[in-house]
Amino acid sequence: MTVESTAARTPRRAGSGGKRTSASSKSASAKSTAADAKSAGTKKGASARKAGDGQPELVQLLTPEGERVVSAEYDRYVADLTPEDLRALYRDMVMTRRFDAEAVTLQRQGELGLWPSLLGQEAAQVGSGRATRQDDYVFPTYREHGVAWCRGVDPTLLLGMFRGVNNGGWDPNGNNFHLYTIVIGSQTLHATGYAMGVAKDGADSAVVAYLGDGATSQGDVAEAFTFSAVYNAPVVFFCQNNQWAISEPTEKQSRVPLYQRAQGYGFPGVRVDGNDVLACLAVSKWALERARAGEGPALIEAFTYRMGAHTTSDDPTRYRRDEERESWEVKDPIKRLRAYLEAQGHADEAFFAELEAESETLGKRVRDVVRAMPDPDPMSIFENIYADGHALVDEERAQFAAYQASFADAPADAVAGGEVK
Amino acid sequence: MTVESTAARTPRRAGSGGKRTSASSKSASAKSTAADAKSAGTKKGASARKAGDGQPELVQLLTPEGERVVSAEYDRYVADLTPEDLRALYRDMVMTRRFDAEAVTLQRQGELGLWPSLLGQEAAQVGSGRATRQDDYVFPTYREHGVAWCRGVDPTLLLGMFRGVNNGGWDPNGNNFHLYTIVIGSQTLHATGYAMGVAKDGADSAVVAYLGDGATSQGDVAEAFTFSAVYNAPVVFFCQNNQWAISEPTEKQSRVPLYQRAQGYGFPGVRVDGNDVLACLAVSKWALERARAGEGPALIEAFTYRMGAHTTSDDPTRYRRDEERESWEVKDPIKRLRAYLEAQGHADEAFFAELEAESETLGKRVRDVVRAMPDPDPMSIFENIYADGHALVDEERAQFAAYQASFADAPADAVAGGEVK
Amino acid sequence: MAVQKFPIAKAINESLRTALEADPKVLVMGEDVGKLGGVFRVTDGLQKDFGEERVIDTPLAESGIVGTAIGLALRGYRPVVEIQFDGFVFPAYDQIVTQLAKMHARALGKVKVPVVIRIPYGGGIGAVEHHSESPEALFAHVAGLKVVTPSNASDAYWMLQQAIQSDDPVIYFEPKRRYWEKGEVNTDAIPDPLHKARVVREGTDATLVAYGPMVRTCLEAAAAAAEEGKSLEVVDLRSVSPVDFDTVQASVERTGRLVVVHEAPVFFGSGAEIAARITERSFYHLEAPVLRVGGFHSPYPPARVEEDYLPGLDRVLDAVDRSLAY
Amino acid sequence: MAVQKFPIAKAINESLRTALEADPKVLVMGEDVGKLGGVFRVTDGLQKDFGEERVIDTPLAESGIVGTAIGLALRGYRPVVEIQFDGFVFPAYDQIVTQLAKMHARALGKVKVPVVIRIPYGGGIGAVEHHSESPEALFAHVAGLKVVTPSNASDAYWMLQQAIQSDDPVIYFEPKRRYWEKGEVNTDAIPDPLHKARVVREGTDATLVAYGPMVRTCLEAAAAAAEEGKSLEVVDLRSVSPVDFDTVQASVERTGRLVVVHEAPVFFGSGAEIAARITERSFYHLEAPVLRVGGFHSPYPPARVEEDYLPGLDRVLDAVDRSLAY
Ligand SMILES: Cc1ncc(C[n+]2csc(CCOP(=O)(O)OP(=O)(O)O)c2C)c(N)n1
Ligand SMILES: Cc1ncc(C[n+]2csc(CCOP(=O)(O)OP(=O)(O)O)c2C)c(N)n1
Ligand SMILES: [Mg+2]
Ligand SMILES: [Mg+2]
Repeated sequence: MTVESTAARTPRRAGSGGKRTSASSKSASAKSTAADAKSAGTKKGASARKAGDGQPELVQLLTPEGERVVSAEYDRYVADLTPEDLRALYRDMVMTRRFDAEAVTLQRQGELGLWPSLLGQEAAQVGSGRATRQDDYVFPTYREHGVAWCRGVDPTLLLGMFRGVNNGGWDPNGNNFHLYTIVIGSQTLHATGYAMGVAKDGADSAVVAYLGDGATSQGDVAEAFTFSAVYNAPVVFFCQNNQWAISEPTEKQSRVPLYQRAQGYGFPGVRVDGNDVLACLAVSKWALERARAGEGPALIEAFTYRMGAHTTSDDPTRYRRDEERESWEVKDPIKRLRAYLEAQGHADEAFFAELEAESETLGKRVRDVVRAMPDPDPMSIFENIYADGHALVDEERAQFAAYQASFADAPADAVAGGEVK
Repeated sequence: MTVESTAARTPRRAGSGGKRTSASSKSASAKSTAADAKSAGTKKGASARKAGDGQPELVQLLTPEGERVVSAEYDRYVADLTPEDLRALYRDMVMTRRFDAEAVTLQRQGELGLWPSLLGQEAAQVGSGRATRQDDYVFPTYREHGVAWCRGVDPTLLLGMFRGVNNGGWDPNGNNFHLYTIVIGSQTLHATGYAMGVAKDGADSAVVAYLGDGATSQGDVAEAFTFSAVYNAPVVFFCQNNQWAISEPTEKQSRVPLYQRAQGYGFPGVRVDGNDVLACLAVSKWALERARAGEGPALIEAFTYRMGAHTTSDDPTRYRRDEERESWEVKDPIKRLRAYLEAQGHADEAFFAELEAESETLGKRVRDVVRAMPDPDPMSIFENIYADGHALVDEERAQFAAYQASFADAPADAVAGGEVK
Repeated sequence: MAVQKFPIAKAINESLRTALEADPKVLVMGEDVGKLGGVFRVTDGLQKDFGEERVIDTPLAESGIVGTAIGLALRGYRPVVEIQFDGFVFPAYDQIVTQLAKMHARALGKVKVPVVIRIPYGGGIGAVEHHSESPEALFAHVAGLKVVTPSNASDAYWMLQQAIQSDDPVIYFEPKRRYWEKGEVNTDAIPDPLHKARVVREGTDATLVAYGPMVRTCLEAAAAAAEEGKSLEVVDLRSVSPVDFDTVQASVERTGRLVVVHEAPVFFGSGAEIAARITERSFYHLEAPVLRVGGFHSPYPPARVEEDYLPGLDRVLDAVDRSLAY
Repeated sequence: MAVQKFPIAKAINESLRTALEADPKVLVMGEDVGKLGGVFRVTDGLQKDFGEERVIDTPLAESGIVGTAIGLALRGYRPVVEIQFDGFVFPAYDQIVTQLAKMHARALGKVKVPVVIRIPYGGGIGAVEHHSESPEALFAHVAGLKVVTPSNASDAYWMLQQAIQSDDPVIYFEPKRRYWEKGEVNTDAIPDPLHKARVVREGTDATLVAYGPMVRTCLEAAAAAAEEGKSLEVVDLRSVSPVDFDTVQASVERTGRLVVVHEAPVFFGSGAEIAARITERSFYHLEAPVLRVGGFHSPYPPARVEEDYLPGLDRVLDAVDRSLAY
């Protein structure tokens, strides 16, 4: 699929009521230019599959039916996976999905204020997350629960910010997993800067910056592409194209496939089947190894689907059809690997049953921990604003403490007003 | 030239003291990816020339020696140029250069606070400027004196902001030439929005957004690319790559040629010889016609050179070699067209002599007008801040007027202090 | 039907609808404003009725939204831009401060840039970070912008009409935690001027000045104070730039005392400007220094402690008591 | 040689050099800071001596500069970022306000982000638009940032040392029109704390508070006033966040009168915060309202009228006279 014909699929001017020629009847002159861009930046190989519907090729190692596809280019990155490794990947996805489902339930029960579900994106997250080394550093968005899991972050820590007890509840340096970042795209610059530091240190770690399809429109992401290319920083931009940015489909962000963005900045972009954990693992390993070897940044577009709502506050029925979701059900990342494991005889019923039980245990633990999570002390408002202190914060802390104390001293009926506010 | 090999020319990690493989010994895997991007987005044709030194092809219709190069693709855009038209283009460049030189002199004499010279960029500006139609709209940076000339803006109006008597001294709607914009890149979004409006109106005008090589790093420019592509807006991004952003060479902004940026956003990018007025005219016409025809945005990279300092405040000897400048002398845009005019017998000595005189007249007029330009009334500080007024401005205006009046009332010796401030 | 009861969110929706109907140059643009109708449903149904050319889902890029809105305004359109939440306006801050605010002056009045930027703001909705901030001071300091914020449905409707009709850029802050509070809207009324403050409760002992979400809080405080025998006057400021100092001054010169209340941090907040100017204007009338109640010098805290951070009835009355103690 | 006479620009250069020498984690980054040595030559010679890995010419993208500096800080570096001119900090505003300022708190103290942002600011140099602004209030309002500004060479040297050593983000505003004013720098001295204000001239009739470029203006005003028999105390604030209110209060309680002077617009400016807080602290000591002298509510005007816009000796003394008239 060429750049041009993708654009032609969605003529924007048509609806404008103007007297222009529509985008589909372009002049030969334009054509000759854009046609050169044909599949530029695509990774080709036996494993490259059409995603259907005129979409460009994507790297795939496991079909939706769970059949292993041979890839001259990427097989090497998964060649040493043992059956145990494969089961571990499966376990990661199942545990992540179970955790996510529990969080959705907890939100419904009022224990969390909000939850952004990763349902459907388990393969993209586990594949890329498991490709990282311990010394690598990860900069997530707010949806990377599966990556957090792979990095070894206790999942219950992820819930604090969505319960409203903190704005980020884990030590980023504990697992080299940065805090969730809500301001779209801004973490890609932090990742790039961190990677510049890695390079300065002469270390051979790499950095992964996660971002969504919507995020690709933010100026910060473009600047991250520029800085990473200019400084040849060891950073991998892992874009989960889950087709939606809240209610906006990807066409509202770009008229060409997102992975193609990279080439104009001077580094490779690859589209991978985001529901294929093996392909995501392989492509991520390829990109991370490049980065370690001093070859600079890469962009991975994991083509996947947000099976749930944007967050628990969202109502996707307002903007998308059920059939779309259904068409992605058959591509489910977990089913796919299970089919493969079973076909290969790599896992038996006992394994699946045990995993089921283990995931239930996780669900229960998450439930228990969240329900027991205490509200923060109001005085914590004044903590950690500055590392070296700030006179005004000290003053306001003292004033607030005195104010709070004034209620404790007051007779009971005077306190009543305190509950009204 | 492929994307990859351009990048390989300038390995960034080499200097980092790290233990990485340098960028020039990349793995085959990366190669296979980036190689697909080979010359993507380049306009090819008989007119495409190597710019030398491993640079990619660029569109050229007139060699530095003034020889006309045949171009299957672009000749049509200059086919109807009469000898008179060619002389007019020549005149535009000479007058622009003369004006610019006068401004530099006026700055040296203290009549202007600052001047950003366009020396060397006359062809890029006149070629693109003359490609526009009257109903088109132009969004310049702060260096588009040649474009202003082509749009019919009285050049003396450009000097006000550099003299410090205003922040923009012409009516943007007078010639559909927006005010100079100093915050790098921000005008590209205004141009895109304006173009979106043109499309909404169903008009067939187009918009040109000028920008520099340095500007391509700004997030705003990337967002302009995104918006223009998504809405298929009739805007042409005309980037004058004059090789320098103050002291920084283009490699500090990108490791691949700038025109390639466009393809990742889904529209064509072309590199043109920015010192060849015919080529600039032709490529601009091509892009403008596309835009008018509803085919959306295009990026033109006019490969040129900033022959002077960044501005009169700058000292380029601190960061670049004289030889570089000298190597561009031979590519001078005016000499080149003169050679062609003479060889073709399109212009005689009388023409050149007359033009010389005319340009001197312009120089004198500029001098006279600038020297006579009055300082603004201090009360003008309070004007035009709001279209509908603002109570605080009214209050401050009144207070300031009273304050000013207090000096007028005071005895002479008390006023003396007023001069100290 | 001229008089209807609307929640604030619906009043804004109606106001947008009225503007879209009245003037083909009015556009609504922002993230998710189209099919979804915005994350608060404020633009619900507008794209369906006015089409994608008038109600525009934009790419996820705030600088791009405001920057292209400027260009559209230069072409003669009147874009009404939505920023999804207060904390997401900052990527657009450069376009707002260096371009939108200054372009009319830069052009010596030759161009107008009538862009309205709607921003749901303030806390109290139990949200995650960046969704509860009150950045109005960061816009009021900047010449060329006007900053307004309604506190009730009628103002929500009318002030947005006026903001859209204004030839100046207007930042229109919407008190998101009051979105569902209902009030009467008379679409035939002749509204107060956009930048006029309004005495919403008369009183004699002290003046409370508030705007947006804090007006209701102050009215509740005044009601509670009345039970204690204190008579508080409440002024709804409505406009943060310009500030209607005359109305505030007149009130303060009646009551002798002033407490300014806002959710935004006190340090360098609106209260500072009001305190400084009213103290200058009414120096001999003030029985006590102007006191300020607002957010602390801290990031907006996690939801579970936001009630401690936000000015509530008690903190307002505590300040009133301190004022009366002078 | 411990004591030397340097212009402010050179004192900053020396301070950067000292920091680069002392700590291999210190980096200098920005547009044109390398070979060119910055448009004001403040970083002159540093890249030559410390190499391109420590003194980094960045792409032309302020958000990228600050955003990558944050990442570098998370990796253990201490980046000192240069924004070329005051008016060009706004593309980085989002990274500064939503990321840099809040990251330490967001991480419950588990990470530190010691980024210094150097910004040459203020007017009086005859420049074109965007090159003469004073945006300090827009940073002081934001918790998580510290905002300082030296007025002389010694402070320029030492306050930058302290800013770099601080584990907090510090916005370091450089009074660009004073870059070439010389002063003694004792590199062996024990400096005042970074956020401490300093009485730079003692007086009894009124207090002038200023910072950065306006300190000299106020000292000149005080000298002129002395000739008229008025004794003015001048306080160099040095830090705009936090503000050393104790020192200001002590001075005001001695003199009974306060005039705050800054180049930034008065409306929502530093003067408002100082006036509000000092009025609250010293209500019974003030003989007159705190008066403010500063920029108007207008874009920074064209250079040929900037002298009318900028607070000068006369406008300061006019305010002093008005204060004394109470
Ligand atoms: C700067 C900014 N603008 C707007 C938002 C509100 N918002 C939160 S998520 C989101 C959509 C993000 O879409 P995408 O990048 O595709 O990520 P996804 O949610 O699909 O994982 C938006 C608009 C935000 N968080 N930050
Ligand atoms: C946002 C912003 N940052 C920094 C500057 C200072 N500045 C003015 S011109 C310039 C270099 C621009 O280079 P380029 O885009 O190549 O245009 P040229 O000057 O070469 O025409 C810089 C950094 C600015 N004007 N705006
Ligand atoms: Mg998405
Ligand atoms: Mg340039």
